[in-house]
Amino acid sequence: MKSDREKESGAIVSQREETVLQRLRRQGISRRGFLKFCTATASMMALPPTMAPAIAAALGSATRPSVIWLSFQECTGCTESLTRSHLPTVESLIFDAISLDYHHTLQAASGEAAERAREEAMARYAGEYLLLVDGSIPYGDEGIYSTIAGVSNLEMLRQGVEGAAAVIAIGTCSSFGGLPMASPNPTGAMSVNDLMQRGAIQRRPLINIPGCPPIPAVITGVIAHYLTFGTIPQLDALHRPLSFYGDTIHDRCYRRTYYDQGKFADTFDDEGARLGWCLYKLGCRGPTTYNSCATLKWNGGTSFPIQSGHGCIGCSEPGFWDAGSFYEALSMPTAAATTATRAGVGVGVAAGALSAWQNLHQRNGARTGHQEVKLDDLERG
Amino acid sequence: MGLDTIPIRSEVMSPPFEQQGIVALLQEISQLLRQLALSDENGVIDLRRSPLSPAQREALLTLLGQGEVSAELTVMGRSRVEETALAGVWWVTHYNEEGVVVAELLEIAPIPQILLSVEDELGESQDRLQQMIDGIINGGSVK
Amino acid sequence: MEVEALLAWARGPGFEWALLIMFGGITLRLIEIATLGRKRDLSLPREGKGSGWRTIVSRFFSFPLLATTNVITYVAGYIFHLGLLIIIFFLVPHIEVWRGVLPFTWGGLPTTIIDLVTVLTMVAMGLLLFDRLTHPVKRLLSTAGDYLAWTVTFLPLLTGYCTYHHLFFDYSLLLALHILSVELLMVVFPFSKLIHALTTFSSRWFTGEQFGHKGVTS
Amino acid sequence: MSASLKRGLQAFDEVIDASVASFFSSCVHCGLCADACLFYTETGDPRYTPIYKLKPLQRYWNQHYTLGGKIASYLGLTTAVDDAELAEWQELIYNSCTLCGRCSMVCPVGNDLTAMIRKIREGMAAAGYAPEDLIAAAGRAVKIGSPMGVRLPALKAQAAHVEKDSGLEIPFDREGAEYMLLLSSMEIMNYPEYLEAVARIMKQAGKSWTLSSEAFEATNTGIQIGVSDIARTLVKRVVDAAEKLRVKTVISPECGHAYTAIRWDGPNLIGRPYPFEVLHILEVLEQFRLQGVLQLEGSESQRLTFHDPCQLVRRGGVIDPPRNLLRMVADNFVEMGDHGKMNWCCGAGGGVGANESAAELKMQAFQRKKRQISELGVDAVVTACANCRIQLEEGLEENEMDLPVLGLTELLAEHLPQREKGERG
Repeated sequence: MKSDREKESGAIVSQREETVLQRLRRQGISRRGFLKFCTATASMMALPPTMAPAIAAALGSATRPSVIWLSFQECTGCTESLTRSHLPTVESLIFDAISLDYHHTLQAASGEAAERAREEAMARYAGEYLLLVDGSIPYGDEGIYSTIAGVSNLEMLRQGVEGAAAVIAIGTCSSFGGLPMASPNPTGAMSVNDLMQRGAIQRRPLINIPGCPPIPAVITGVIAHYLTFGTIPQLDALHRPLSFYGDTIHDRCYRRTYYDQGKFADTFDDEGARLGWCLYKLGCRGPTTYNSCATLKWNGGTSFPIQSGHGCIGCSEPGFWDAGSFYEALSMPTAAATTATRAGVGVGVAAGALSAWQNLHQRNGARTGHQEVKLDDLERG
Repeated sequence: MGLDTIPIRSEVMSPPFEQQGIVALLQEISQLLRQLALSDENGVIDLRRSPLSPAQREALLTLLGQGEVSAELTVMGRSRVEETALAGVWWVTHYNEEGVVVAELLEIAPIPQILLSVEDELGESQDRLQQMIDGIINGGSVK
Repeated sequence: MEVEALLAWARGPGFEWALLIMFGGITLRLIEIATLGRKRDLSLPREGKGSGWRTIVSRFFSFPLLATTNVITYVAGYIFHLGLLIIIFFLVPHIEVWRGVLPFTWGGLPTTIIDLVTVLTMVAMGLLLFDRLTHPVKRLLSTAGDYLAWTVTFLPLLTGYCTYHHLFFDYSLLLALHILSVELLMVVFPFSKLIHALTTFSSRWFTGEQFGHKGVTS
Repeated sequence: MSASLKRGLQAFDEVIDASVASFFSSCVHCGLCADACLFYTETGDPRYTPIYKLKPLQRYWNQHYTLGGKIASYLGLTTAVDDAELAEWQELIYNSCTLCGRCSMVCPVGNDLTAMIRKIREGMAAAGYAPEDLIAAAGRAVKIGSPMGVRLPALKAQAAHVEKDSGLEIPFDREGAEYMLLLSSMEIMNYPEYLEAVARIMKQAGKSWTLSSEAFEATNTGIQIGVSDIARTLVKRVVDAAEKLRVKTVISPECGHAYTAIRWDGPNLIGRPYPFEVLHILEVLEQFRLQGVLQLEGSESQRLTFHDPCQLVRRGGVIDPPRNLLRMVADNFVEMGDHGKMNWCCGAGGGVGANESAAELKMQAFQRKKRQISELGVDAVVTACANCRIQLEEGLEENEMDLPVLGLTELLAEHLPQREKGERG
């Protein structure tokens, strides 16, 4: 990436025309190395391992696409997630295989030079570049809550989307709004998809890679897919790549057997917790969270939250900040049960009193107004 | 305070329990072996996509056993290829340069792909060897 | 996004409304019943052989009293009631719901057992519906209310089963539908024959006291 | 003022109480009460399902005593109970229910269906949908003193006959007697042996007793037809006579509904507890047995069974006495299936026997009892209710089963030591 940062715009062109394979070979990577790389890539992309040769073939001829990364209302956690992944890794090789033309945290250039680099890349590769977005976009009050170089996030995104071949929303904020959108959402934050839906920006093929942060291998995996096949991967209704978000954490969790057996940890320090039983009761969001943490894991495949004894908090799901406590079981109502029950009883007492008053009026009226039934009264007149 | 004083331990699962979880995997291996015998088609199982608990992984290793061949590659980090006690079933682990596992596979093949030398390379080897020979004949030593 | 919003609504405001309507309805119904009162029996009671409390318990075991032509009603009826009881009170996620509204909690059963019970319960309810549609007595007695009560009782079972097995939709939507179906049940409960879950106790008590007054255990 | 829908519905209002509301709220339409009702089991007609017979009252309650029903009525979503419906239901409420109470015993949610049939009859009668025969019987009861039209002179003649036959005194209007005996007109007309049997037992036991010339009839048509006002008039006669004679105990005769009427309904009808006790004749005899003043000799070798009158067992609580008494004289007593509080009705109680329009249905219903009896292979059937006895006799005859039907009191009297016969009291 250092080379990307320091390169002149002329160098971009010559390097872009190199295929990924050529570039890797130039770095002294052998055929076995390349095969290993493709195998790892397939594994990461959740493709059948037999696809490795296809990846090899595709990467052998793919050229490096230009990538522009825009950051809005975000915490840089997504970038951290990516750069803290173990360098040099297979993921970093993928990153090497793209031309990252603008990323205001990573690039060396700053100020107007940086903005110029972005504008140049947008102009040169109009209709071809990949647009990566992290952070949500403030939409309230015409987007004045966040600006870069005097340009509002909304406007910068609008310009960026226009010439993009596809948009990848990195992280929960850009995918679903995330923390900035949590109630009461003072900036009127929105996700990229929200803005496309309401026509505030143009529609482009959109891939959401939610997660707070997303798994680095998923980011690179999606890019690898784009490089390999030149298309965006198969998505679900929330624009998430099915290969990474097709199953819930719960489905793929190694503790699932305990759930089925009814063995649960009741507190974080009880016997069940020590024995590694299911964390459902402690608020685990595994059952409603679609992500690959349980299989790809974190920190270079070391572990993931559940493995370290904490339930999933569902960070890659829409609205997760506003979905109630992370420490109450998923089935537990978030409702104010006592208040509602009391209110119900109150309403019931009032309605019951009214109805009962009428009932007694009718019944007792009939009893006091009773006219003795005599023999002659048994025949109809 | 050392790590060992923290009262955390993994539950030792009874063998039947942990083995239940890997029956499906064993059946897949069996199926791929049959396919290899019938059609010479290699099969691969990506172990990282199977949600195995550490205990289940141990059980799988123990069940498959240790075969006669093992190979170590040094290519973009280490890679280990080990034959299991079942001929034709190979346990392949790729590490990156930092020693982190980047892929773990069960390969069902006469010999794993990564060990094979292919035609391109054979030609290349031949060329390089010819260069060596030419160098010696044309005088001087070869570096 | 809509699914998450639906789930959040079901767990929050939806549940609140359902609780409000259910408890409002129950309170209303019980007040309507209780305020009608009952005249004191002036006849000299026989020395106690039975009482209302005894009948409340004994009618849970009314099965052996009849050489019945109505096997389905008895057998499927028992299975379905017991099944509902087990599912509602012994599935761990359900216990968590109770923990959310009650000051105490208790242990659950393995989910696979609950799963089996759910299947049995649904089969029993299927049989009961079939019986209601075909048995001359039940067909004559049945009203729209009976089919409504059946439906709102069956839906939580069906959606719960689908949620556990991830059938048809994704988990969040199924969970939302499941919770909503329970809320529908809660709303319908006080205004349908489902209120018998509570009034059966008062009915048995009234009858038990009346029979007991005459020295007859009922 | 004549009967009308308005008066009927007003009567519905009067009878609705917390138990009715609870019962109707609890019903889940499971249909199990049908299994308990012999009119359903013997005909297979689902309309005879007990809860179905209550439909007009249930609908009336729902429309007027539940908020949901009131709203539905206001919105015009329900149809009101009308004359056509009550006319259609008359047969279900009067002809196919003997108030036997069996359904109340099996209802899983615990509904006392029989009590509600009794209540719905109040409205049916007030609306003018009581059967002609019951109205006529009620007329005779009120005007003549007995539903069968038995007047005091007829009773006196029977008494004289018994006195002559047995040499025992039949006391009338004896103030301060311990017991006041009530009779049913059926006993006076069809089973005069009963009076003689009681006289002889009393003699042996050494108890003082009397008949009242003002209130000798125990049956209460008001209860059967479902008019509390008439029932009260009839009960009041007995209470007045018993209070006038200052008796300790009033003895209800071998009749089912007469017992429930005077023993259980009476105090509630007149609005106060009695200053005297009411016992069924079998309870009195059981007391005599326990006191050792009922001495019997000899025994019946024939195979006997006992038919429990519903109003005595299920609705009355007199379950053990007949068995204890029968065992004193019967070597070969066998119980019928479902005996005691779960007995099957004979098919003629609750006014059905007096209702000519139910004659055919009543015999259909009797098939259950007929099967029960023939399964047992007995030589005779004993019972303790004149109404049951007539139904049993008629039914057995119609089914060509040649079996005697005996009154328990008479059977016991036959085993009094012979030497006492002929002595003057």
